[in-house]
Amino acid sequence: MLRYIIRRILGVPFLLFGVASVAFLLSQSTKGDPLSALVPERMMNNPEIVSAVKAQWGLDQPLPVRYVIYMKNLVQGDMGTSFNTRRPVARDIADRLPATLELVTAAMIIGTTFGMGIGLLSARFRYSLFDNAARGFALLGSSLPIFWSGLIMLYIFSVQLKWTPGTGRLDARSTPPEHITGFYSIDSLLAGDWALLGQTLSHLALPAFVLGWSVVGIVARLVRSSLLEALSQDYVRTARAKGAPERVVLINHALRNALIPVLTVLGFTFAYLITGAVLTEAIFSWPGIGSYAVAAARSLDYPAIGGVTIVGATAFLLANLATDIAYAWANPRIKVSG
Amino acid sequence: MSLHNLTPPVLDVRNLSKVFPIGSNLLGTKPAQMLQAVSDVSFRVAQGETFGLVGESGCGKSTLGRCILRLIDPTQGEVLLAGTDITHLNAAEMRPLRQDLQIVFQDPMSSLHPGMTIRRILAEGLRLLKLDAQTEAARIAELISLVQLPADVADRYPHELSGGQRQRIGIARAISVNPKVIVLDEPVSALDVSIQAGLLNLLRSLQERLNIAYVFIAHDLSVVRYVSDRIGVMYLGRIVETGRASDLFDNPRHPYTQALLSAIPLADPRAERKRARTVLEGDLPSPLNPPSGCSFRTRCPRARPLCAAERPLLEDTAHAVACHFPDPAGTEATARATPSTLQTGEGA
Amino acid sequence: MRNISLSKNRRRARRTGLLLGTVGTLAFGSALAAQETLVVGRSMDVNSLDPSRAFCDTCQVYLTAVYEPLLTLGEDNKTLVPKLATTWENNDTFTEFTFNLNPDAVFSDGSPVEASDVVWTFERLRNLKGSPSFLMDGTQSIEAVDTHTVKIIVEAPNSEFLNKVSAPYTGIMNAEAAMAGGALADESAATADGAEGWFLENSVGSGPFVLTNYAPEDELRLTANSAYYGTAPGFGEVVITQIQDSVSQAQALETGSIDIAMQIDADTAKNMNNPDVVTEIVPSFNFVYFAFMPGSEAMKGKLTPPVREALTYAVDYDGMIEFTVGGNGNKIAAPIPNGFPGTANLMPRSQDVEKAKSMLADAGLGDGFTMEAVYPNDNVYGVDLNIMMQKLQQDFAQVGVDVTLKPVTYPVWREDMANGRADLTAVYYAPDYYGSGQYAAYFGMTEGSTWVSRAGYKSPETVVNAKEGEIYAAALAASGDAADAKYEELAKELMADNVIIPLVSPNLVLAHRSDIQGVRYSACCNLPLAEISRK
Amino acid sequence: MASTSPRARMRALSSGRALFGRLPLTGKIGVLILLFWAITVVSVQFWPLVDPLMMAGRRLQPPSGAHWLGTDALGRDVFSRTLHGAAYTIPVAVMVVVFAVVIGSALGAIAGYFGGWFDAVIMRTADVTLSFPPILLAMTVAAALGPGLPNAGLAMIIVWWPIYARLMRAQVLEVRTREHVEAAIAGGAGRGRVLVVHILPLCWTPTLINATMDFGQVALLAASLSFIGLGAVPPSPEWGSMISEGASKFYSWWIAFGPGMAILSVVLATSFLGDGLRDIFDRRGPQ
Amino acid sequence: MTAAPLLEIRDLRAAFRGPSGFVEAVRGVDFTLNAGEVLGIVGESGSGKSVAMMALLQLLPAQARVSGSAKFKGRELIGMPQRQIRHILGREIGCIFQDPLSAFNPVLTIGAQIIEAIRLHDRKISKRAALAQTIDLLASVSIPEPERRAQQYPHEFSGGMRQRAMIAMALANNPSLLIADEPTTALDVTVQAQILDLLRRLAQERDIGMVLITHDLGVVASMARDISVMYSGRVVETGSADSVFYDTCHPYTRGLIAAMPSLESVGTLLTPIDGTPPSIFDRPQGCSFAPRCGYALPACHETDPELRQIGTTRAACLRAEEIAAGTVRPTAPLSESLPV
Repeated sequence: MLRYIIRRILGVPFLLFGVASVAFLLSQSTKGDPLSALVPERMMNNPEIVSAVKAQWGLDQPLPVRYVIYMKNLVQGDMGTSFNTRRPVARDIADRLPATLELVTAAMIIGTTFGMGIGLLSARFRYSLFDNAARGFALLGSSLPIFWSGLIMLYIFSVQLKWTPGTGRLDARSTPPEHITGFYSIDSLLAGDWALLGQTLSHLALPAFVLGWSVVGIVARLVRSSLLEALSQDYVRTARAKGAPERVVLINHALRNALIPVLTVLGFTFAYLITGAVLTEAIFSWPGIGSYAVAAARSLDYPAIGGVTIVGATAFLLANLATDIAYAWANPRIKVSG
Repeated sequence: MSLHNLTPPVLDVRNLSKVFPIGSNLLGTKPAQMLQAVSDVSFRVAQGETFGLVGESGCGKSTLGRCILRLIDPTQGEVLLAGTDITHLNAAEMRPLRQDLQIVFQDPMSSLHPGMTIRRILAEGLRLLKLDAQTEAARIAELISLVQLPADVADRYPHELSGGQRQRIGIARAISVNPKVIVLDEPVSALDVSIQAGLLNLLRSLQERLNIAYVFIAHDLSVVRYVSDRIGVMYLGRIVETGRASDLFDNPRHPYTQALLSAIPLADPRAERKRARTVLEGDLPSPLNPPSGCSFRTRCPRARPLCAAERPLLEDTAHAVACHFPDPAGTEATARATPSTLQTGEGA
Repeated sequence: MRNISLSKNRRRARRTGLLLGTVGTLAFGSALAAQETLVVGRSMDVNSLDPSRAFCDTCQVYLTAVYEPLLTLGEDNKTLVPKLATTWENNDTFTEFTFNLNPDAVFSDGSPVEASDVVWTFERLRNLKGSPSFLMDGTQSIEAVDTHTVKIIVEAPNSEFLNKVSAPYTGIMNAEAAMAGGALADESAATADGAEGWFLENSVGSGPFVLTNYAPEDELRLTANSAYYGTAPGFGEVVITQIQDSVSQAQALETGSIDIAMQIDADTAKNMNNPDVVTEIVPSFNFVYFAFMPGSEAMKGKLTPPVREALTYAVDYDGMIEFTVGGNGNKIAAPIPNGFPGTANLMPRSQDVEKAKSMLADAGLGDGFTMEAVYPNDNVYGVDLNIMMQKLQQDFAQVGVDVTLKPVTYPVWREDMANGRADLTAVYYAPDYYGSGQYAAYFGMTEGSTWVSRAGYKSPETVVNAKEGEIYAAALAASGDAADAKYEELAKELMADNVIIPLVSPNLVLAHRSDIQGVRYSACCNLPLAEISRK
Repeated sequence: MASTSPRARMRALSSGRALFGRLPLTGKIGVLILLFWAITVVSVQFWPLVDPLMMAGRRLQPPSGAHWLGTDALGRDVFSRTLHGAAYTIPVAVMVVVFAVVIGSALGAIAGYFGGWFDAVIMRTADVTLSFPPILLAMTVAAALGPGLPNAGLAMIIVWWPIYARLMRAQVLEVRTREHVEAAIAGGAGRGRVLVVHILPLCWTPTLINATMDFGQVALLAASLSFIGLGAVPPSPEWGSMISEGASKFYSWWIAFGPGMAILSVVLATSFLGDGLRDIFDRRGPQ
Repeated sequence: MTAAPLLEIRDLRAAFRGPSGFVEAVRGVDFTLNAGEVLGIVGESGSGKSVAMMALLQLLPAQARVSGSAKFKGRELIGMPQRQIRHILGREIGCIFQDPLSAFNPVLTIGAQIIEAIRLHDRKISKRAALAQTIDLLASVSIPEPERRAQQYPHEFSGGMRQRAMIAMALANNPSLLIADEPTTALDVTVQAQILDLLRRLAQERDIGMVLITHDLGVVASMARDISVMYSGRVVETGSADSVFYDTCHPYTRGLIAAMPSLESVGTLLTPIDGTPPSIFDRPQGCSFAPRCGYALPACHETDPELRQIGTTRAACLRAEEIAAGTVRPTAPLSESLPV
């Protein structure tokens, strides 16, 4: 397994190369002339301006040359300049990525905690009222279109009940904490600013819950089924034959084994969350790369599209890699063997 | 039954070896380890004869069986079917020859296509013969009665049959094309004792009627003895002892064969109580990292320095053994009652 | 009107102060305000924060707060009032303009605003060939007469030039500071200027605010300019925060997390009944229109002037206002905003389905035909273009014309426009400054204009109206009522073209917390932030 | 052999019914919901509903006897639009799943069975495709091709095929080691026949279960793309774009309610059915 | 021994929920085991031999219905509350299962699992002491390098080694009863010999009573003092090993012995038992062996015979006496076509 992981790690650059190439080709093949995003409307018929802009943005080069330049720049961390924001894409992403990561992490925590709790309890009390209700709740989360559930939640909790603040990461009046990790929650904690921490968390709560809810079902379903599977295994019978009380059987024996397959879906869950984050950010005006991606896709800002795609794919790859490593770590059966 | 030196063998396995690459290195260019599953195995089987291959799990006997059928390509050596070397034939060239060479598998459930009726399963096998529909139907009916099943199983699915019945279908499929040789890979080990006997009897009667040569692979010596004319005992990919069944059982020469025989529990309490028991120490070594010299030396009560240094070769005699210090052939007394050379377990 | 004195301006400011209470309270109020933040919620459409490149509604708000033009538009949305220029003059033929700068004016770094800065700024605007560069079209020379006097000569009479220099895009930059940031003003600017990124982090104006932070599609943060020479703004800090849609803005306003919501649509406004929120609905100078593209491949020979006219009768103008903005808008006749010069006596179009049918029948198109509408997939000024076009689709269907809708992104739309790929389109227009001339330049069917090349594509003769150029030139050479008359003549020609068909001038919802005052809608500058304060 | 085919057909029919009978209650509900939508898709144009594209009453009216789910910003009947919407979302989801399954499974099966460079090329392509978060890839593709439901569908096929390729490949690799496959080879069956007759028929269950569940997810993604303006174009009453319209008329909650519930019902139904199928097939096991 | 037997089972029944109501997998079995003795239970798959043992240890799924009596050292196990039986399981009764790979928790080391077994019943013992005890236990079952082995995971052990570890774990608290459920079925024959040897030795050394469940007549022949043969949920023949093997009077036991190929049986045909064991869902009326029985009379298809003392064994067969006396010969079973 160690060998497998090393090979996976060695494979990452190749995958990234493929990802970057696909991202480049896709973004270059977008319909619509990139010039129209760059040249003012009234100057479109001015050949002097048009050629100047082409030269400035490298659009006068043939595609293969542009590809080589793009890849070269990419290696140096330069993803080009966004048509929309007129800033380096890398910088836009660096500014926005922490917001998305904070949201996704919070959602992941909510999703896995609820998912595991529900899965555990519904396996323990199988076919009970709790089991059915909890699974229903979990299933609802992954079946509701997030862009609708988000709106409903916002309406109920923010507009009607006023339990949570509105959209955004912070009240506009507040200044973000000093940038250390980019996670406002952690940064405000590090700064010891409790009020700001509270505000951060209250802003985070609703989008993270809406997003997290969408994976509760996946996690709960898997925990429940792998726990039930584990409970039917011989080693559980052995544990009972040793005189182990039910709690020990469930936690020490069944859960430890059941969590191994659960680990494998965390990577998948992450993909699910990224998808959800794109929509959640759009609804909650969350300044992350999801809303950035939507804006980029809408306006055919292809340096930005390429950049976001590469970063998203990298994050996704790393998440999968982490999952594999965690899986190997948790499962002694594959730790040693090749 | 001493036909084997007189008539040309219908199956002649010569120096067959199979190496499996395991895993691969970091770049995926070379395998990380080589597993020597079968090493330099030779034996011959005459028409109508049963050659039993016996050994414990992991000794390579099933791999050997699959190599003979070219379900796996052997790494080295040759398999001659009625004089034709089939080791180097391609799939298309092999196809007509498959009619002569059939196999019965251990697990009667997984060896039958679960989505096909028995009729279709048998018809699949009969495709080689290219029969017309009517002949085919008649042949299927005949096969079913040959394996002593009621005619109505033809339209059932495998999961609707019992284990013994399924294995009979496996046998019917194998004999359907009138093969010269059938490899039986643990054909009864998944079945209960009461069912096993019926199948063993069936196999014997079919052999008598159809004059088929069997290569009978099993881990159960009693079963192998029951059906085999000659037997090869395998240990870690090699045949360590081979000979006529009676010779081998009455006068085992290799310490491993002796230990195997001694380990079989007898369904006879009085005999059991009297029995001197040889209990081997330790476990089977990993085939990935076999011991030097004689592969049995790590568990052998007779092992001496020579055994580690040099691999004993299999003798070229009727009752051959690959051991530096074998018991002599034909001296029953030494084989059965030399507790001094073996570690003896306490009798009950 | 042209010679408003400085003292008059000061008096006005004082009057405002008195209105608020005593001068003392004002001082106290601003001391408090210095720590206070005004939060404005809007969907930001910033394309640039470089005054010579920026071209957007948010840009107008930003530039107005951070940079000061020579003149600005008064609260009546008609009168030009002094800003950096305390007085100004022009010759009778409207070809020479002289501006006298306020000697007290300083940039945010404390350096004085001088004539050279004005010259540099205007030359850069002209040479950069950015979106707002058209404001400098036709300038022959821009020169500093002395430290505080600038003289500009234009090639042809232009009675609107003064209005142009009231546009926020003409805000004066601190030339030295901008050059340090990489800005160029000379001929090479169009290709060599590299300051666009720098302007996203720095501001070099003399306005009441300075830029402190800009995070694209997130927030735009301004703080009061400590070196400001004029009246301190009502708030020490202003944040424009990104809130995408009308409903979210309304919600943020209701919860108090923002003070002003700029893009609440009328339907949403109706549903807000929070005592802490004030909504005021005012007519705007924005309008949404659809346009025929007779030059497109599919429409060749089909969209003749009578057919276009016929189709204008098919449109349910009243219904359009009802469906797009819930009745909160006004009909508009010509593509010139109601209230701009020349629009006073115009009669908006009205529906007449029977007439449309008979005219189409006369043109041999009684059985109808099919058109493809390509338009930006957007929601502007409370008008969802998708809804508007669906309504248009329904209206045209009544006369047998089948419209296929193809909402696209802006770049695709512009590309399709430039290549004659649409038969029909829909967009919007908001004024860049107060004056009807911009509409003549943009919508006029004069050879080589934007809309001639779009609507006419490769056969401009289908749309060109030579009279319009002449009328426009005459209008620029005139002033006052004479100019108004010319613009009216022009407007009628534009209507007769039946190429640009304005549908709705949506009302604007000014929505803010009830403790906020000074919120107004400006024809040049959108929302003047400096005038806003807390009660 | 001829005698078996009508019998087999009978068996298939009765097994379809038997399958339904073995589904848990939720699975049966799922089937009924999907059946309802399937019927809706093919027959909705004959139903006595008001035209979903034309205004039917005053705009933004809350639900009433005349308009069960109210009217939207153009005065169109939301109930009628929701039902008609099925004819947009569901066929797209069906097409995407069918194409992804067919393309992915075919490539995966060939890759798994024959191995070699073809396997390497297919699986590396799949790896790269799977490295993209699905929505980002779909968005990029949809942006490249331009909006419209067919393009969104194409984008989703590109996103989805590798999942089935992997699934089928793994399954083929597993099944090809089974003894009945060896028996077929021993019986002289050629490679193609082994793959098609002896391997593939045993590989479809995980694909079927996955496809069932994915059907709902595809419908969701299609709606998501429409929601962000890269899917269906107006005036088509696609559910995602209807919710998008509803989002901008938030206080008129009923505009989004119909399509929201419709998507929910489809996704729930496919989850129910997928879970039910998994229960049946996974528990049966080998014996 | 005059004291109460170690384990006394009377009329034990275990039923599972089937598609149509409960079906009995164990249909009233009686066993008696004295301390220090080995009872062999022989039967083919589905005969209910394992279910019977799991039933009395309350290790069957919760839905299973168990009735009858099972007295362990005079204490009734059937119906004993979970809380109490927990103190008996693993402390006074040890269990060994068929497949030692699946019977060990794959994610815990062997040492941890044995330590758990010790500490579950001795709360006071320190971890260190429990580890020392574990190492001693592993050494006592002849596992080389017990210190290192204790740190390893089950998959790192060979099959024989795992079963030794399983035995060590079962013996951790010095139980007086060991239940070994097919302890050697998954093992190779040479390893089987090792394990049987070990069990034999340990049982003797520690004076443990053992129930040995197996399908292999050879295994019980060498190990058990008493043997019970089970068929279709019932005991059909029981007695001392010798009497069951040599004075066999139930046709099923006879059939089993005759069907077993032995090293001596060369040249003679094996005698199979026709047909297949009945499914628990579909038991024939009367004696459930009757359809496969060569001795069956019409009466056999009507009444299910009780166990009776026939000579030295007890058998449940109407014709046991005749069969024991050898006065009847088997005929073909009554059912013409095989049940499918």
